Amino acid sequence: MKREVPLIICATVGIVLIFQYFIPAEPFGTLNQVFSDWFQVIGAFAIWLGALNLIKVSGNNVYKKRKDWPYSLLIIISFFVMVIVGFFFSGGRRFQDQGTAFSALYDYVYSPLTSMMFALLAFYVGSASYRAFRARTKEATVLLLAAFFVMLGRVPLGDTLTSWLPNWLHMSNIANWIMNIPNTAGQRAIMIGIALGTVSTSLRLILGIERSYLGGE
Amino acid sequence: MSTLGVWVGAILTLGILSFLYKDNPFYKVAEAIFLGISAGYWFVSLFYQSLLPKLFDNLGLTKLFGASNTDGALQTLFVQGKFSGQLWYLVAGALGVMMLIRLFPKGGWISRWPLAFIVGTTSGLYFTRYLASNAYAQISATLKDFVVAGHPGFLGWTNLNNLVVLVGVVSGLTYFYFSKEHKGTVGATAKVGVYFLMVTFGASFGYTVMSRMSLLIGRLDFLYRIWLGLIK
Amino acid sequence: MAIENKGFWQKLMTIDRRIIFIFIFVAISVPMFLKIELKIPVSPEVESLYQTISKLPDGAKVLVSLDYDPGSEPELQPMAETFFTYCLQRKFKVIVIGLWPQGAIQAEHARIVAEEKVGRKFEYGVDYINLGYQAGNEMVIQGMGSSIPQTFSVDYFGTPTTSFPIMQGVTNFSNIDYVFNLSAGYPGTVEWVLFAVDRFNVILGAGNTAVQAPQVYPYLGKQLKGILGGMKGGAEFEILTGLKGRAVKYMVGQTFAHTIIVLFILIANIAYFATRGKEKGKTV
Amino acid sequence: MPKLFMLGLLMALLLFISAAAQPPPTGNLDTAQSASGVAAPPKVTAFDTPNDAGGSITIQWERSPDDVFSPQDFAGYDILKATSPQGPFTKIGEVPGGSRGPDPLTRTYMDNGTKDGVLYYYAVDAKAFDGSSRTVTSAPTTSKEQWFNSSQLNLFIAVIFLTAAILYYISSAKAGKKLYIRKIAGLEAVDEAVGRATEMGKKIFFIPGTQDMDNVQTIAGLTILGRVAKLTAEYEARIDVPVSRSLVMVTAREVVKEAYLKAGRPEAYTDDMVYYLTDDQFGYAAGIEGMVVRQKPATIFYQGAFYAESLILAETGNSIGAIQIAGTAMPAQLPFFVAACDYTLIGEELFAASAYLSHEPKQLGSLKGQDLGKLVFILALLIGVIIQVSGIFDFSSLFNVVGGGE
Repeated sequence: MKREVPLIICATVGIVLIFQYFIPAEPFGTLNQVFSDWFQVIGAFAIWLGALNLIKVSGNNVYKKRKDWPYSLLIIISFFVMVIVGFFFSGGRRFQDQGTAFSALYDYVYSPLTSMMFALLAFYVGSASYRAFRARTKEATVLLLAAFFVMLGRVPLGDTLTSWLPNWLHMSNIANWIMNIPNTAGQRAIMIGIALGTVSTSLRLILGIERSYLGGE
Repeated sequence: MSTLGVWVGAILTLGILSFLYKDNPFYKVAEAIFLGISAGYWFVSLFYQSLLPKLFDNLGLTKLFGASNTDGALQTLFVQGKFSGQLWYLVAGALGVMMLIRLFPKGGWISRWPLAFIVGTTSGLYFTRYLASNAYAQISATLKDFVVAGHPGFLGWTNLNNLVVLVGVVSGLTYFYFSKEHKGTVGATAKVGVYFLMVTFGASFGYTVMSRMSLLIGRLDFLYRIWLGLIK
Repeated sequence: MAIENKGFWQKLMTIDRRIIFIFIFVAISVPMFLKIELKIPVSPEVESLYQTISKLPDGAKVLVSLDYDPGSEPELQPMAETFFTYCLQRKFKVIVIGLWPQGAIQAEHARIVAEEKVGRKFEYGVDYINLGYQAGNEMVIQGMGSSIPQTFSVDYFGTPTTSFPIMQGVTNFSNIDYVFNLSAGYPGTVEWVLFAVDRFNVILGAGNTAVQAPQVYPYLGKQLKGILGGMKGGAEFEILTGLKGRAVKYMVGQTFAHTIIVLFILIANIAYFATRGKEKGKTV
Repeated sequence: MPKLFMLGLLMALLLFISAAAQPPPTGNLDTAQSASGVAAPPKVTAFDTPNDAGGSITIQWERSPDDVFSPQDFAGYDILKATSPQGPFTKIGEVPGGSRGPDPLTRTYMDNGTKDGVLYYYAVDAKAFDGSSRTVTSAPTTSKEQWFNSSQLNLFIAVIFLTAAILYYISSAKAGKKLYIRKIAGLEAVDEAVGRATEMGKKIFFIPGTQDMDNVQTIAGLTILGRVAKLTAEYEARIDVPVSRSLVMVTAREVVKEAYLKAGRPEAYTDDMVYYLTDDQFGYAAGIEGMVVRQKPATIFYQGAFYAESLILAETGNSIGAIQIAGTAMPAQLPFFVAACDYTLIGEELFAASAYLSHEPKQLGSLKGQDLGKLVFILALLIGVIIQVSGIFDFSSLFNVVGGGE
């Protein structure tokens, strides 16, 4: 029961979904949609597990007065503020509309945090390229050159530097060529490889060959 | 934007920014608020965007509690006496509840059923989807732009470029060939493939730099223009 | 002298990353306070997008899908603003949707900017409608392929979709002349290509964050008629449409920061070769 | 080897047949009646929309000669439907004038509101601003559902072929056939990385991507987690798995528990090893960033699906000098991992990792099957380009996935 049933569920669902791709007739046509709805429902239940875990871990820190415990307390407080505001003070289903308390928290707290975190990448891109783009090996040199040309080609400076050359050698054209030709080729090789890797992983899962996700016993 | 809101936003922004210097209490506050608020945000969103419309609406629970006017499976079954496909969403509800049984020490194993369902769905969908869009579509795209022999431009730039792409794809795929040692012809081809991959990585990286800079521009624009009013 | 040199280069090799951070910060900050304008050449993929929309007849029905959130605003919002302004000028009928929850709000922001620029408003329900967000990612696109009014039964403000004049005669993609997609990831342009272009033959143009763009490049041509890649793409689009806006302005800071990074890579490599040459006793 | 070639050729042949087997649309024609100055569409056909679940009929017509590119004179088409040729016809939709679509001469409209088995007649009105002209289909059309989407036949063949190949190699591997697997640099380093963490008495972080269980990469990442966790159990190192999805948390716990059981140290496992932070991409990144600088793990694994947070994570890890082994099939994020990590599994290598680490015959067999698929695709490209260039037929169309069902 503990392992057989899950394996049967996985195999059935997987095979049905592969077939639905080729069978237009009902119910196969809509199964895709139904299953993805179910997935979302399960995910929405599961977030209870995640949220409780977050509170448990943070709560433990506070309770045992571990190092930095006040921050753990702050995690718990902000979580409950958001949840209580979302469920009780923001008009139910249309909680995301402009003007609700939830959307105010979103706009003034969540959004600046997420945008700034994202923007940190501007700095990290700088430090990563300074450190990593060194012509240590032939491969690294190729990587470096491609990055160099594309970077310069993306700003007007690149063209200014190469304006004395014939048009097709202008930096922006070289950058476009790199993007369109060798970059596309590499992307495609990666994509086709991924497709095959996905196919065989999926197949192993459907056939129950790969079953570590089910745990032991 | 309200002034208070802008100030809160600006202070939190600076909190995150301060991490670049080093880890500090200011960042820790911003981080803790971020973790709590975002976990709460997703908790609420998933309820309203998944649980409510996908499960409770379909089953008719929302109507039962007067939160909606649309009939669900319960209404069609008991009021109209008809079977509706929405009733199948009971299965989804059951699988969801099985997930929660994990909270009880002895019930962990039952959550493997919904897990198996999810893994099965993912495998089934990705199997064909990736084959179609990642493998077939890319092979077709690699071949379809070749100019046919005898047509004008057969020996032109287009075909040369197409040939470069073809060489790149074939050699790149060779690099991903696992069950043969990479030496001799295979090794040489795989080597060419590695160079193509390196160009791809370099180019993608270089291309991305711009985008990351613009994110920072957006944030600094917020700080200088909206918060401090230093620029128009 | 030689010894001093070696020490200098070696220091450069292991420079504290915070120094790089300061340079980037300054490079982006300073130009924001200056008034400079750059000459920006137009790339073929932007040209192709512009050609496609400029050939649409006046009054064409255009579907705009905004699939991003505030995180990608600096890059994509200027594109949305310019596109809406262009639509308003050309009297296109605009149907807005979002595959990301925040897309609908972004659209409203962009619409207001566009209306201020042109000095005329979209008549809601006649030349413009916001159908809001719909959960389901590519399933939404697939659903629209069979019926748009069924997939979006009410608009963003909760009014039944079919009650608006703009939606008369719109059943599915066959009644849409052009689809414009602004995308910052999944679901986005790739899904539009796979599910709308490949299955329903829509004509698609897209604006992408610079990160997303390389992944979309392989579809350029038959499947995708033009890409606006990152802020530069946005700036080029502003130039082609003659509607210079934020993207053109921000490009200065971009260029500065970009140049700084290129210089840093150069310095790092010079330092690398200088120290390596010294160590091995030869100049490479 | 000859066997492989035979298989490849067989595959190519099957593909060829499948392309040839695409049925042309059948339908019926039309009578035109002109009522005003505007010319009616010359030819209207209606046919059951192919490869669908029924309930849809496609109407196709040639453009009216007056439908030229000037919307001032031509107001588009109305599509009408009736159950008898005499009418009454009711309007079901309209299509604007002007050229668009892949074929500028013909226009199509899909009526998705038909009942299977009912006979319908369709009319198309070409409209000018002063009147319209109508063309009616001459014979009735009905819609029906199909049980096989013939336009996907080429893909179906690949599904069958790959499944067969993978199953074949799995069974031959199980029968004892030795299968070779090439070196994968990132995975060679796993032992060393875990060992170093043990020596230094520091933690190992394992980040299984930021996507949910509906992404195969996440599952592949968790499979690798299983192997890494087994190592940490054997070395008695401490592993932390902070995750950003609840379902991933649940699965990862099962995986780690199983690994500790297999390593013979079930008592060393606790649920606290795997914990949830937040579903939010950057909230998660902020949390990890803080944890990494404060706890200074010796080794960090990133295995799974990543978006923009990849570089935030990898740069922070790099700044504290951790050994970092990344692996993802997200093409856009690969460059960042390559730049900031010590080792990176590129694309398909992520999926090959579990076979490499376990060396189980079943896993190696499926990898071999995967390679055979690759070989066939390479052959298809090489043979294809010759056929394509020689102009015999459009070889690339064998791989078309355009115009699928639903």
